Amino acid sequence: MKPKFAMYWAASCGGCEIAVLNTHEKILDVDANFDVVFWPVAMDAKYRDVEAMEDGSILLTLFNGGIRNDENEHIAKLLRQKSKILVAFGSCACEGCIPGLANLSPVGEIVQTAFHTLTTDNLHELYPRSSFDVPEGELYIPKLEKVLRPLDHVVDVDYYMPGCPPESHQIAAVVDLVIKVVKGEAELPPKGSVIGAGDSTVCDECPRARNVKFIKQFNRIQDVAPVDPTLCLLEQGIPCNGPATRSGCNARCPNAGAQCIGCYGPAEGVLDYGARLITAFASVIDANDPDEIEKILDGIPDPVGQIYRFNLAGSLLKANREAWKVK
Amino acid sequence: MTDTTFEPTIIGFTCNWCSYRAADLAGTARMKYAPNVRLIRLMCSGRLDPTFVLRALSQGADGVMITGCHPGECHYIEQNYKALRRYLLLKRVLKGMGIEPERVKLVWASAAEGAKFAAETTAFVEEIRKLGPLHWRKKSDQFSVISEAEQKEVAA
Amino acid sequence: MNKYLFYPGCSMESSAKAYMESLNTILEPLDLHFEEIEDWNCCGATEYLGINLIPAYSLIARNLALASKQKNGTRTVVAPCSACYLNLAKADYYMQERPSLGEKVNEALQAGGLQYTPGTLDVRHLIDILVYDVGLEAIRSQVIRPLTGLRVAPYMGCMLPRPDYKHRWSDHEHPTELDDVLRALGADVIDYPLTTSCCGGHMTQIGPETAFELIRRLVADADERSAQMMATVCPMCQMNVDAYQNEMNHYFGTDYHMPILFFTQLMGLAFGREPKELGIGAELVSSRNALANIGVEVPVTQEPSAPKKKDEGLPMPRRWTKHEGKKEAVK
Amino acid sequence: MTERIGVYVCHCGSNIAGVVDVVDVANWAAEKLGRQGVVIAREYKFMCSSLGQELIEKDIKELRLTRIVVAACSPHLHEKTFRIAAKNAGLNPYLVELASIREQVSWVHTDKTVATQKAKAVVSGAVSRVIENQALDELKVPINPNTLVVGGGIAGIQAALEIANAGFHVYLVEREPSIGGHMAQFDKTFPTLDCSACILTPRMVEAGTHPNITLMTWSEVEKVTGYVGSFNVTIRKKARFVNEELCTGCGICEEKCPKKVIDDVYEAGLGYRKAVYTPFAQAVPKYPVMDTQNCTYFLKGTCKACEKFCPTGAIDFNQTDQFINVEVGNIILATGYDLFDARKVSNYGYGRLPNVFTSLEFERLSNAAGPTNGNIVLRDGKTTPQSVGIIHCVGSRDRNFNNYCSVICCMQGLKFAHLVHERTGATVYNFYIDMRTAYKAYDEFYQRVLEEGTLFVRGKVAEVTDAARHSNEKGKLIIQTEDTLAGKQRRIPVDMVILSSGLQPRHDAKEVGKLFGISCSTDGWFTEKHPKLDPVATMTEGIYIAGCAQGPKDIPSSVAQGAAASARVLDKILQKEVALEPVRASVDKEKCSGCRICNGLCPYHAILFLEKEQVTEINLALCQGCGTCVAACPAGAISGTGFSNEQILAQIDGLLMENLEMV
Repeated sequence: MKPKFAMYWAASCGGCEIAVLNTHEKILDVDANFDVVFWPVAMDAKYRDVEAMEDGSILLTLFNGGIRNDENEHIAKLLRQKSKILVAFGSCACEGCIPGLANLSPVGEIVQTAFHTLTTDNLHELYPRSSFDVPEGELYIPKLEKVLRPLDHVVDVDYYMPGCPPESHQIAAVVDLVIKVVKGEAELPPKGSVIGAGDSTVCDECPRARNVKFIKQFNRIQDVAPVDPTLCLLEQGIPCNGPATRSGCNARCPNAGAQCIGCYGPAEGVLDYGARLITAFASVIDANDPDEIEKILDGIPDPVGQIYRFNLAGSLLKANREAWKVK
Repeated sequence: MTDTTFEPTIIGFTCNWCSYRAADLAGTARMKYAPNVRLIRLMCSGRLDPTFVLRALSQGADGVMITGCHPGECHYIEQNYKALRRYLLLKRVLKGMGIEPERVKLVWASAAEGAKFAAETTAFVEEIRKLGPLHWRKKSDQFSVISEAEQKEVAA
Repeated sequence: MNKYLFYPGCSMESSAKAYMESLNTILEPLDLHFEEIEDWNCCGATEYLGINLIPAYSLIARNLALASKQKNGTRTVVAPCSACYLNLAKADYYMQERPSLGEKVNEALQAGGLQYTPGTLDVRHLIDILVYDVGLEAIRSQVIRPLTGLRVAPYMGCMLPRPDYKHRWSDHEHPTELDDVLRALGADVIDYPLTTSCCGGHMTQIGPETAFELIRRLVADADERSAQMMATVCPMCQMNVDAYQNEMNHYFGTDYHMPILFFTQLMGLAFGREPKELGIGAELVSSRNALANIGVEVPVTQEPSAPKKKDEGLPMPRRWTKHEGKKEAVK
Repeated sequence: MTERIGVYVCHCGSNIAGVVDVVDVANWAAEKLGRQGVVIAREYKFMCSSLGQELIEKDIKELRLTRIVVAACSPHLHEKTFRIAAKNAGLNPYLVELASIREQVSWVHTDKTVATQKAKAVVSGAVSRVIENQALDELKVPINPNTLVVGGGIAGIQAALEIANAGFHVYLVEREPSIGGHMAQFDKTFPTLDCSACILTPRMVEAGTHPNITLMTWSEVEKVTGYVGSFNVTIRKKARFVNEELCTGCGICEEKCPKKVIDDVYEAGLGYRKAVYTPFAQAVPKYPVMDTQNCTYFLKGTCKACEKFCPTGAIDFNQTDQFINVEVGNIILATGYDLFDARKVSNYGYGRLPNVFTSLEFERLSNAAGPTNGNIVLRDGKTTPQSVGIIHCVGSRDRNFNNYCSVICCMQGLKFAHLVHERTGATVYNFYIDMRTAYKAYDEFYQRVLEEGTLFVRGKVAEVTDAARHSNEKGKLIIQTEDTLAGKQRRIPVDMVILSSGLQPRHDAKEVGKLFGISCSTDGWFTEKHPKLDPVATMTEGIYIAGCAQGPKDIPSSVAQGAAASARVLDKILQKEVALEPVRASVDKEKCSGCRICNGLCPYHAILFLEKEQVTEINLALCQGCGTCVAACPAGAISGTGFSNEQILAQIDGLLMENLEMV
């Protein structure tokens, strides 16, 4: 009997699922080696079918998306119970990713924005309700939680696979590894490890030339003309998150002429990703006068968005204070 | 609205060469100051990793005081300027996270300025007292699900 | 950058009319554009700050508020009067330095729908603009009648260089800006150690004996160094040295005749204007003889005679003077 | 492995126990911190006593303790004591942590409950931290026995001679053409009034001829790399345009040179020298230098009178600057001071009023070898003054200029008063704020000058002017001052004014400090390691300071500091190797991505970028352990011993332990 495989999509965009399909023929290896028991986006399955499974009967679960509502939380706990290896798959599950940026706003504001904005006519002031009675019975909509949480804030996670989404070649490598483990040809890395990524940072894989940096002005990349295609972007005053971001993507963005935005998360052993970028950007500022420093910092208009774009929910503070404060 | 019974907890980071010695001097001179600050000795304000501040705030500190040698007087020549740069960016980040930037304060105090250290500490405690508790750790309500009624209430 | 907001101050319309007239003649040649602050009010002069701070600062700050509203592509306010300059600069400085004062002043301004953020304007004195914006070279290039042979004592007065909030002057004690301008006009500028000594200020009104001594020192030293005249940048200095010189002479039994003109009057002369256009001849201690040295003829003007007092009360005894007192004591 | 931690709470007599309930703290630690690994918590009257130390040593052995927390006074006082105790018991000394509950708790708080609570928090923080402490070994580096002394004034000469006499080699580098420094300009020295040149020149000659001293004048240090024990120093030997091998120092070139130049350095602007010159007759070395700014040949391409007349053909117009590399183990900086520019105090009229002189000008005036052969005369060069005013504290103790006391000015002013009195018989006034004549035989000198009839006016001089108010003031300089003893304003007319100008750090002290990796105080003097207990060492191992570079001081103190610095150097040399505090940063090359963000952060140049491997590396011996790079590394690849992230984060958590909701 083939080992069982599951994949779930919580609060995320679905890009991770596409990335899995992007492994091309490697997907066939998954099918050949695993019995796919639960993968809502790819096949029909009912939660109750999973609930009925024996604990620990699923060998590998790739869980993508953060925990935003009580349904996400329920399935996370359920899959934890049923799986031997639970992988936080992709940036959302690892550290919140873009959906985590909603942690900068209280839930009320989020609902308000979604259901009552300039572009949304909500003539009858209708807002989602968690339950609603219809003739056929009671309808149920998951309830929002105060903030979005990464998977490991809710359940114990075995491995982390960062990236938004994880690079397909990395997924393929991980699939290969698990198949080998199943065949007894390899051993699993220690629990809690980050898999499918490097140990260093994006700069390690970035081909751009680097020197000692003295920055007198930060600029958005679109305001720098021309951008030197061979020189470190940070050195050109463009806030590039590469120095603090885990390697593994082959420096895809800097290679394409754009700055790294940090989707692979912090490097090994780092407690707070944003703190690393605060100190990285501050360290290259070439000024001692407080006013001059402030002026240079004005070049980073949205510091939180800049340094926590993918990591807010997984950061030490996790969310904006206002988001916590909701009664 | 200030909570009169609120006693802030503050973590202070001090430079081994100046402000930690200023604190020692305040002690030797028996100067009294507010007991709310708990000090951590670093070799230099340049050692201050923003992570330390974020950790302190997320672990229940209501404020963080960073002290270093006066500009131009750093024992490591110029590292306090590096602390200053980080501090200014960190404050912007804290503001973005909804934390009053005044909760983190950078104070220059030389080894001879025991009185200044004591006065700044007491003043900072009062500033934080005015701001009220940070309450980052009230775990009880951190992750609760928003009820339907609340959802309506906040939306309205 | 030759456009400025202009705060004339009360003197320029009355006692220092000659300063205003002569200033107007040099603006065009130096390509300066002064835009008067609309509805400006008195700066409180030297007295008011000593009486009640908040109203005094509010009085001054009203002008700053008006100026910052009017800001017309420039943030520089020019004051030709040293007292006005000092008051405006002082208000700007202390409103910033002591936020609580700034708040109170703004609260007062609020009543008139005005507001001023300290630091938004740059308050400067006329001579600062001439030396550091226009430049000595530009001044020199306009000289068509050099003042060669005119020995002038450059008298800056005490309010201009101190306390120098923004480090504008070459030196607090012995600033050389006025010397430089006069030298650029070709004048023979003497080393005048009392250049920043006090003229007595409003002591002429409340304690004339003190002021007389201060005026005497100024005039006596200029005379000692064979200056033919003094030149100043301040209406109050000009008035005290000019209008009280006679009384001072009487008080000490001396006979000094030291004319004092505004530096702008000398600039006008050097730029080829006629004494009449520059208000020369209106001074009480006539500069006629001094200017004759450089071939300038000052027309005799009908000096407005002092309005006769009506004989209403009882006659006053003559004022006591130190000079008289001494004589009597000897007898 | 779980740690076994011992906690020791000191009473410090009643210093701690008077305010903190030490028994409660110890009991609490034993009970509540047990799960962190605390196996024993004791309180004791004086932990630092030998009995207290023995207690710890015994526990380490018997209870197999692996970590120690001592809650007592500041670590700056007794950290070493307890580390040694741990070492004696076989525990690595760096596994000991001090929690300061005296300076930071009992001495600064009064409420017992609150103080005890805080003491618990501090202990908790120390316990959490000590778990993360690592056993560290001191770094040992060998010491190169050669020494570099920068600055050939009296302090530098003294330092160089001491080391050279002890048998070790010294490179003595001086910026000017001759050694001697300011002392060579003086006429007499206070309070003994012995001739400055008479006591200095033998020392200069000794330094110039000592087999263990390589003298390099007209030279400046260009670059310093390396660290204590092995510095590599690049010295720029400026072109003299005189071949030292051939020059005999006969002085014919100077005699024949047609160009006269005002000598701003040695003669303080009061005399002349030639374009090719030795600054003074007793100069060491005797070789002249060419002043290319003023030499007619360099300006116009013709003249070469010196070359024509030189009997040995030593003039060489093609000479260029040379760069010399030397290896040294220690460096002494004795770079001296600049005189405060008295023109800044414009109300004293220096530079405007001819007969106002600075102290250095007066030294030259009164010096028999000076421009007037020692005749004290007015600027006209001939008139002897009838009355002289000496103003103290010019530029010192003045918020407008320098806040500090320049130390020497009072004694210098008294010396001037004596000299004027002795040589001219003039009436002398001294205007002082406070008379500071501390040190041996100084006050006696003051008494002597008093008895000689010098007049003293206590008050800050407001102005020196030539604007006379009365006939007796005409043609004089009038000193306007407040006489605080008489309680009135005075105007004192004199013929000559001498400004006892203060001392200032060298104009380039900041850059020099940066070059050698040491810091300056806000005033600009080099910062000593400890103002009282270590006044000649600096924060940078192997770099010492002596003389006025450290702060204003007189000749005896400069000499003493020169000797003290050399003693410190000799101590290092004789030890042959030096142990460095193991607080250092290091790079995990696997994690380093070579982003180079840290590269510009180190003032000690300890961070090196390996181009080939594209990673950064830290030189352990150069690293001073400030930790800035550790905090800056965006990849978390740099870690620091002694103050690691783990230690600090654990301490934060410990200090904020939930059950410690303070007060």
